[in-house]
Amino acid sequence: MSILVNKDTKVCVQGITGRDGSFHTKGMIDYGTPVIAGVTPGKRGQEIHGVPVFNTMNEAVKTTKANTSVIYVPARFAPDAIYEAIDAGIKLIVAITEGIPTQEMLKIYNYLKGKPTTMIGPNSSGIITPGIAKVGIMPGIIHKPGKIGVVSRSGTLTYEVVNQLGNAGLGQSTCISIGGDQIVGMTFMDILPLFEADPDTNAVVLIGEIGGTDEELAASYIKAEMHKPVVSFIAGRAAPAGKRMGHAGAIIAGGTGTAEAKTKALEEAGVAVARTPMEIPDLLKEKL
Amino acid sequence: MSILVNKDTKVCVQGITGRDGSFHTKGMIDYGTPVIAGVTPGKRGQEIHGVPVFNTMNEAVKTTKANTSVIYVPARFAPDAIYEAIDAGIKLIVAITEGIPTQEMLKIYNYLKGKPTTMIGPNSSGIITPGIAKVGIMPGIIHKPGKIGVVSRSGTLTYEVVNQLGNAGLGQSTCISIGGDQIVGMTFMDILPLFEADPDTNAVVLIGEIGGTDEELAASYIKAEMHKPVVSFIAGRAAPAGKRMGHAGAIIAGGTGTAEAKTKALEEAGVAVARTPMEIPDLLKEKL
Amino acid sequence: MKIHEYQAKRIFARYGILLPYGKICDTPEEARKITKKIKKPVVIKAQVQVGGRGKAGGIKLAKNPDEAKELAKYILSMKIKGIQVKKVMVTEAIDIKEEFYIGVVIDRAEKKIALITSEAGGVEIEEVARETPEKVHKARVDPLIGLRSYQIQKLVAPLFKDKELQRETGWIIRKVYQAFIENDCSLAEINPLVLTRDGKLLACDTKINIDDNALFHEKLANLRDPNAEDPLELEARQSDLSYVGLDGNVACIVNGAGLAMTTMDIIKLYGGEPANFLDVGGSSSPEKVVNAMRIILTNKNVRAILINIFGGITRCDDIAAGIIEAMNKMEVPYPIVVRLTGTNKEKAREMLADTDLTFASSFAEGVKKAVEFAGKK
Amino acid sequence: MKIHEYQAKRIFARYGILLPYGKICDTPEEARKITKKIKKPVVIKAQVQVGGRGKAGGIKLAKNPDEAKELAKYILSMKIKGIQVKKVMVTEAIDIKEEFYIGVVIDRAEKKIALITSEAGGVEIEEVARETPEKVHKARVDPLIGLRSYQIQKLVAPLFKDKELQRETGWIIRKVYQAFIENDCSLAEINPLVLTRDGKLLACDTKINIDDNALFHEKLANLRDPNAEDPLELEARQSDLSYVGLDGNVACIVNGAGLAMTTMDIIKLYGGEPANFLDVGGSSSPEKVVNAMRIILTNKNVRAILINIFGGITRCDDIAAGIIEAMNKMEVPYPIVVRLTGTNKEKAREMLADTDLTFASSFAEGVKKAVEFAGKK
Repeated sequence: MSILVNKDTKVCVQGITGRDGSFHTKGMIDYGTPVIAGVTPGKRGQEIHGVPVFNTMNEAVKTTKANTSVIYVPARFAPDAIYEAIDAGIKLIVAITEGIPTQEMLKIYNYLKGKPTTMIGPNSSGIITPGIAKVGIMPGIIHKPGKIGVVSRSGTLTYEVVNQLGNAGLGQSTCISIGGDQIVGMTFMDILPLFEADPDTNAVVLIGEIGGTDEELAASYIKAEMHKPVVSFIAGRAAPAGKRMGHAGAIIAGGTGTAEAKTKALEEAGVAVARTPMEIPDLLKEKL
Repeated sequence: MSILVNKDTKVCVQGITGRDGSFHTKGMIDYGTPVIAGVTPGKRGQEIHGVPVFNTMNEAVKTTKANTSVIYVPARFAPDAIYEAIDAGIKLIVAITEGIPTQEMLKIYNYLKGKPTTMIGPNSSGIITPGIAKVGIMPGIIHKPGKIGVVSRSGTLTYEVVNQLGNAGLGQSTCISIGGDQIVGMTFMDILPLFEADPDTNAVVLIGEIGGTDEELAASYIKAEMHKPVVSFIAGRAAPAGKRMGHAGAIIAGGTGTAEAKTKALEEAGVAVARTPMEIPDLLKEKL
Repeated sequence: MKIHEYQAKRIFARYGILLPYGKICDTPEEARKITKKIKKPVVIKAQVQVGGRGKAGGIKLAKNPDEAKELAKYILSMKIKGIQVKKVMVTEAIDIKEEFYIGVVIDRAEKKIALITSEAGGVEIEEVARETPEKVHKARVDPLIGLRSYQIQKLVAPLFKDKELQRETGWIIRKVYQAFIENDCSLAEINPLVLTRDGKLLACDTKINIDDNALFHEKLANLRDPNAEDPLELEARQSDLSYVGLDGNVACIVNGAGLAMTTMDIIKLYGGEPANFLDVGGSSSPEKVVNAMRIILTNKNVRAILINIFGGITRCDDIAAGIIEAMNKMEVPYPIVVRLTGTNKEKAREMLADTDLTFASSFAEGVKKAVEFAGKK
Repeated sequence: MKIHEYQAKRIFARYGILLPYGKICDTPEEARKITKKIKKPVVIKAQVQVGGRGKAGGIKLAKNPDEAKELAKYILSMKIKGIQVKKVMVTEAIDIKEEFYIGVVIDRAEKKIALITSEAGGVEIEEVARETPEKVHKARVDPLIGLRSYQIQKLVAPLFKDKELQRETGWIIRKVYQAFIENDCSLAEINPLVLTRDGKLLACDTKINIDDNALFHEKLANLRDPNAEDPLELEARQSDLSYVGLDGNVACIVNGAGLAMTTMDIIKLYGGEPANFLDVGGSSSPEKVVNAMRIILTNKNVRAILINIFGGITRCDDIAAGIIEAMNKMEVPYPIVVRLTGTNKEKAREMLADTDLTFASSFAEGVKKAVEFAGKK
């Protein structure tokens, strides 16, 4: 098994005719992901890498029964694409787009409450269940099927960790990049219970970074509810306060959100916090 | 048992210091309803008929654990009162206020989705579980404990029906006035399943009126899902099209929402539709 | 609340929507002058808030200023469905290529705001929906997030192949939606939106209804035209009563809208014809009964009056006091049947003991007696 | 993005919020003239986007025009935290009775918009929150329904007993919230909001930060002051690179923000000091590497360069091409350590075979070598 992405996943690509959309559609198909529809307004009837293109999400979903959408639409138009996916009844939205205004995301987040749609991202590199399907932009080849769940606020840092895991013989059940923005759909708090309940996940790697309090909230969940071992790494110890480090979410404001505070909270919850990504495989092996 | 209002009901009155709020607070207390708090901004510390007054719903709920709110606030300020009740975590809101703009109600309705709060009204005369508690403005004395559920878009017409039931020896489990406005919180479709599941309700009286399609939707539910007998009356056969008949919801627009269409839909669902309110008790007795 | 075409056009104009050039006036001479200025044939439209103006002869084409004057004079002398025409709108005649429909309404069933477009403009949208439903395009807007581009795309794509016309129409839809929200409308409609032969999009006829519950906003309340209303309904509203005049002869005074409708229904069921709908509302003072009685007596068809009260908040003694006061103040030449039950009914009966009213002990009995009285005269 | 105090004040002024009378200027003579016109003592404030202006001597009180000129001259010659003061704001000195705080921020944890008020204005709100949390009042606004009156009531009631001052402050809160929403702010703050001795409420100091992701709106992007930024960060942004200058001597070029932060962390862990944060982004062209190299070389502290790439979308051969181009275009006087893995790493190795770069086969090895090189010089 796995979480969020599995054998029933049927992907629709929003913004499929764009440069990024088209490129990553090929990448997903090459990995074996069932990409069955694409949407770009006004481009109905085209095919991209053999995938039929529709004008609207409604058409795409009705025609193909797609249940997962991946969004490569530019930031200015991405909120509209997200609402369209929600209103078309998509179960899982994976928003790759970077640079969506925070207030737009606040509205989307609150609009999603009580709806049957969940959302990963924006500013996510996607989600992959190795050997089954990849929905996003990560290099598929480094991911190996296995029993470790990976959840991360980062992109390439996740590849680094996944690569280390693979080299150490530790395959992954599902790897999720929740996105580097201040406001994202699913947070650690939403993902951890899914891993806890997934019979094919034995341990979880949580890759956090400076900014916000999501890691602290995750720690409180782990302490109270989680039985599977968790190993963590927090990026940004060396970052100065008040400066944005690439990710919109990675900023230490007013003394909160430091790597130290996050590490402390996680360690108090029994999490092994690695000093470097390279230490993660060994810490995991100790716990398993 | 009963639905929505029961022995655990603890009422907070919003707008308790107003003329209507104060008057009906007394009526509710006299009936035996546990009215434990009232709210009017800036009036903290007062008492109305022995009920302590708070400035905010948050204070009232935290201090008294009220779970039900009844709203007597004037229309211009009522949306605010409703949002305040929702945000304070109230479980059931009963909005008596008449004249809230429809677009405000549309927003409130959509805001309520996915929240743990349900709402009766606005423009409702309230909800009563005879012998237990009354939350609203109906004359308590005509209601008798028993096994008939009553749900209605009207106020005084409901009293007429309840009175007829009582005279015929048919007591009520719970009587609900869902409100006469175009957009109300709970509709027939939301109430009927509660009566269907309530072990102490044996049959349901549904009092509809012209306008909208709520009765038609109710008919489709009754046909597909409901096992308990339903007797109905639809007000407004004699009403001309296009004119508003007192209730904002009671208008026949563009040929839809007629009493004939509603009667037909209900009869096709096996509902006995009375020609007059006086026929209801006999029709019920036939079905029981 | 309905408002006039010219008022709706003023609202749309504020949002930048293009309209045919035109002016409102109330004399034939003004109509002539406006036409002279327009230098083209004009359309003269009666400003009344009822449907079917065209069929009733309230919309005419005039080729020149003199003809405009003559036709305006004719239209200004008309009554349409009982309403005197007091103003006409004179607008340039438009060279129509195609006609479209744009409308915004409250979607009661879905609890959303519905946007509707159609390539079959110029006729009633209900008719289009019945006969060629494939020509009706809908989008439902969640009021919390507002209108989204993908919804506009859905609404305009079936109307035009031309991208520029799609874009322009999308802009108009945004503006109609904005007008609907900002003016608390229950309906905002352009029908037809005309594509002219020279490629312009003009809102040739427009309609706006305002939510009655939003009339506490002064700017909206000011749109009300007292002349456009039935004078009795107007007077009733001013006395805080809910009244609708009908053609029958059994008048009724009832508390609560549902019970009032049911009273009408049962009058009819028992062979009578209701003369009105009248709801005195929840907490009714004696004064309201007096006003209700006065309004009812203005209706010359009335032959009997039924007072049907189920006291809750409404106290029967208040009603009784009102009846007594009314009978002191005015002569009531018709039999009055009184059915009073609920709060303080005994006290009310006592108060009315010395009157020559007819009492009924039940709803059914009250209606039967009133119908009987009305039939006798 | 931070903006200047005077820019924030202009925004608030557009919403009708009262401010002390004042003007912005960039010469001492202008400061004198403004003061003369004000006819009162004035406050002269350096316009720099860093905290602690006051402590650094960038805020002064001047009693008369001549003193204003003198003090303006002094402030305009200052550098505060490395930033040259180019403009000063001259405002009337205010007779303060009480000081309050009003602020709006994004509440990340609750996914709402947080409004904050305090009766302890004039100091940093974080300090108030730490030391007297009972003086900090919060309301969380759902962005879908906006600010509600009951929330305003909650925010103003603890500040004043006087109903009129409550009402006025409530109005100001509404306007600050509106400004926050309409200008895509991440922070909008009045601190202090001053109650003057004659009973007026004035926004004496204001602060607005704009969401970087909203800068595609031209009107917001225009608020950016290139002079207020670190010139390297500015140049990096113009080349679509994400760069933050630091004090160390190990420069790094990395793909991805998380990996770039981690590279800095491990440089430090292995005894080095990072000279910068630099993320070349997702799909990086050779040109980006050239620009990154140029920016890094401007930092005179640098002693070694680490290029750490985990190819995904980023292709290692693109990076290699960029490195070769950079070395052709400019002289790089420091050792370069290259760690390339992922997409097309073999091709990249081949391309770089003839260079004198130092190769590392792992992240750890790359960092160790770079730190070692930097330590040697």
